[in-house]
Amino acid sequence: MEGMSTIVKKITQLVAGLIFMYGIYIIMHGHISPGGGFAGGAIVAGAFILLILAFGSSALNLKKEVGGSSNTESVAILMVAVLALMALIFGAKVFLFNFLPKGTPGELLSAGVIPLYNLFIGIEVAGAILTIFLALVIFKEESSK
Amino acid sequence: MDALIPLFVAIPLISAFLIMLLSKVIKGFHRFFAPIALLCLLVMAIFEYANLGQSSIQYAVGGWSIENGYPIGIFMVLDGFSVIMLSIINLIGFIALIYSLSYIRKYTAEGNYYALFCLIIAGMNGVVLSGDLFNLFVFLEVSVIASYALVAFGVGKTELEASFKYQVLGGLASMLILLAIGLIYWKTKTLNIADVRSVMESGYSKPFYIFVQVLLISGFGLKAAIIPFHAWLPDAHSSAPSPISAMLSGVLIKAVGVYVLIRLFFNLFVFSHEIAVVITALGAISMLIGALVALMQWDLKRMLAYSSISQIGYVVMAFGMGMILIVRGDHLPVAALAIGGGLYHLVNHAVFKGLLFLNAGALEHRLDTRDLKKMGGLSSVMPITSSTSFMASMSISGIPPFNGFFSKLFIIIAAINGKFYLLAALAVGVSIVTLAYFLKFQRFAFFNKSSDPSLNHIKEVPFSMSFSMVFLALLCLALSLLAIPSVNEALLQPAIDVLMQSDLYSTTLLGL
Amino acid sequence: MELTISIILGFMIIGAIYALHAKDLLSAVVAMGFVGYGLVVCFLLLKAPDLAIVQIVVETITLVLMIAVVLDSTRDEITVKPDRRAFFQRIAGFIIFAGLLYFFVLAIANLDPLGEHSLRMSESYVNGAAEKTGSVNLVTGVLFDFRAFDTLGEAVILYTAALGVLTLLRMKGKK
Amino acid sequence: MTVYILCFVLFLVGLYGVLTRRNLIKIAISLSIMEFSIFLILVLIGYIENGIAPILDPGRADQVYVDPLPQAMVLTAIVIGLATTAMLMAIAIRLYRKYKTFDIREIRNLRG
Repeated sequence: MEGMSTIVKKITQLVAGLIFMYGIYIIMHGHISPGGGFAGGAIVAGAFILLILAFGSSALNLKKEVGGSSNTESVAILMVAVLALMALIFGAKVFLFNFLPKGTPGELLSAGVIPLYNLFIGIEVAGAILTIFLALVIFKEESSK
Repeated sequence: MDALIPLFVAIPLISAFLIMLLSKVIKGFHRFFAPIALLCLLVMAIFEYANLGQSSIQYAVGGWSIENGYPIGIFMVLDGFSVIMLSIINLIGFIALIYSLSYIRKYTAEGNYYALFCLIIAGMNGVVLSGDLFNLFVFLEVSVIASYALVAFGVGKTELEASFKYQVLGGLASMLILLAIGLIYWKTKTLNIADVRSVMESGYSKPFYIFVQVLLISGFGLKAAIIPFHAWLPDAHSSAPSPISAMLSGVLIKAVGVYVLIRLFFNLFVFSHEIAVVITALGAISMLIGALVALMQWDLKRMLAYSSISQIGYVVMAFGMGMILIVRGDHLPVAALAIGGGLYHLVNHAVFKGLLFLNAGALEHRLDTRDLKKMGGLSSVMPITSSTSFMASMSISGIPPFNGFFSKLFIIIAAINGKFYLLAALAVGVSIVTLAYFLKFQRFAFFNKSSDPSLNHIKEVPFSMSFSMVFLALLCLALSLLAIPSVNEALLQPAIDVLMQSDLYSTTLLGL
Repeated sequence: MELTISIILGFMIIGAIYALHAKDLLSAVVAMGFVGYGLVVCFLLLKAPDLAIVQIVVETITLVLMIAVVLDSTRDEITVKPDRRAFFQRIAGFIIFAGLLYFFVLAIANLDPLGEHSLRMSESYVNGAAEKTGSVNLVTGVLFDFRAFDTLGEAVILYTAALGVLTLLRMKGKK
Repeated sequence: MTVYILCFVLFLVGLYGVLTRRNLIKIAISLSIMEFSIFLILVLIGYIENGIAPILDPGRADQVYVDPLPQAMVLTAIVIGLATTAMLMAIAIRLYRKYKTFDIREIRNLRG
């Protein structure tokens, strides 16, 4: 899949970083402002998709990319499952219990386990959407060959 | 034991993620990790079944149980009925996984197969254990989306088209279910099944009730492939790899379709006569039409798929009769017999339909064809496959020493005592038609003199496939012990009590 | 409030009907995008900012996926001349849908109208939520603490979908 | 009441599309349209008159908040919709590569 015109490439260089940072902001502020793991992860995936669309997929070795994003996705959701099972050991020994201290609401480090869940689910959603997009791009390239 | 219940969902999930991570790194990691995970799930299920007895366990996930009188968290409920489903899911899942150790070698991307297999098991365990409506919908989606991918695992033309039709109708059913859940939340302001029932009991408007129940019947009827909604099943089950169609036909349409239909209509809604008659009629129609269409099929797996529709019709009809008798209020022991018969046939059908699909897979593995006309005289060449499929065919068509006979007997006796003479005659007739098309299968596949000589130097299937087939065949015999009243009392009675006194489900939770 | 949402819904219905009858597939996909973004505006009006963010991003990604599929395909559709039989089918379909709509109106006749929603289960999600979960955003509190099991299932669904797409789009199925 | 009726009309448009369209992409589009209408019904159920968005505002003490539970349900359902659409698109592009058409009846005849 070849890239787009230089104007689109130039704007993407400027904008992709900002979109990525905005996605991280949405993930990490999930328990204070609207947003959270799902929204932020999708925005981060949007930043990557924008880069691939603008600069074309010939630049990167797609097979390695899709393997990488599928592995990050598996690691992230494995961490979510580990956090859920850690709740069986700490706190009230119940599955998915919020065992970290809750802190003062409104602070960045405040809602116990929730920011960690937000972070890992954000990475997982970003990895999943990226895997889906890369799988589609790989299939289109290989079947047209 | 309380701490085990969330593990039923956590263990298959973690094994799926580990398989995906490590199957490329460690050669053959998935071939030894997945059976271990499913074996310990099976042991946990048997352990739960052994010491549950009459009680029922409510597990408050996340530590949020009852607050000012209303259950606010998500509850995982393990009672007599769901423990039976749990054992079937993990048993047939473990056997199908052992079978696919050697069957799946001829497909690529084995790691994905085992990960998706664990995800189906996790989804079904989540559905069977959940006591919350929306949580049930989420885990239903997990198992169904994993089964979409597995139906089209060997990405051939027919598999893709079958999977597309399955996905569209599955998505349609999920939308109907989500709409019904939204309306129930709108009326009762709560999602907990027991809490919804206590709100529903305090009065409801008739049209709302009928509308939501029709939505749920069509939504879960699509998942359980009851007649008017069965269009996807023959294509999906015949083009899927055989261990997957054994899982789909044996367990998925039961755990995700019939179980939820029964749980909602017995424990969530207050009984009403019209809906009970509608369910019985749907069961009877799908029993009849499924058997008649199966008679005309020449593709082995399509014939087995249509026979699944017909046997599911038996189960739904039995539960429908139970509901009618409970609504009428007279001779409740006959209603208990009908529900017991339905449950017993549900368990039996999971075992012998799973075995039949494994046999079809063994034939396909060696002959690369599913057409009965091209087979013949295989009994001498493939002894294990032919003997196990003979036992399975005899038990599905209800020949005495096998388990099918006793469960159909219960249903027919309940029909006669409950004065449903038409249904009793229909059940007997369909049983005869079932015997007919299974004899056709036996004759053409195993005992006919085959035309082309290449058939007689075919080897028997490898050990892992024959082991699972022999295990299920022995189980067909062992399950006929369930007909003995004392054994029946211990194993099936808790489930029958849960369904008979349907308010018992909500009082135990709210009275917590 | 109800009027504005009804107007937006009217446009969405028109967009949906156009999406189904569009000659060109690409314009059908764009019409679906229009309906999706109309939904974003409704969410903002109904005081659901979380959903507006998620819907706008998910809708954009769905459009990217659909256009990636549709772009290099034959975008003209095999149009069938509507003969008499199709005309009767359309009338029958219309009658059935009118009946469904009538039963729907009957079913929701005496439920709470828009705006007068009384809380029961979610009462304890709102009162004292800051102490229980520590999260100021109530929706995240419900999603990640009160009903965290749903969100675990949700992440697994997206993981299954990614795994399914990887499985479906591999080049060779059988060895 | 009119809003709910319009939502159900949108649902019926989607249902009509799923049952009658022959094009794979249009079936996927009508399935998404059905999902949109159900999301809207769920959020409309949870709306409370002059309630504010469910973000706790310590400044204003007695504040009516909109019901967060339907919003959590819809957030989950939106991502389920994305998952199902991605799977449908994967199969649609694969069928297109094999049969050079998106028409489901054409595919059935070619399958033979």
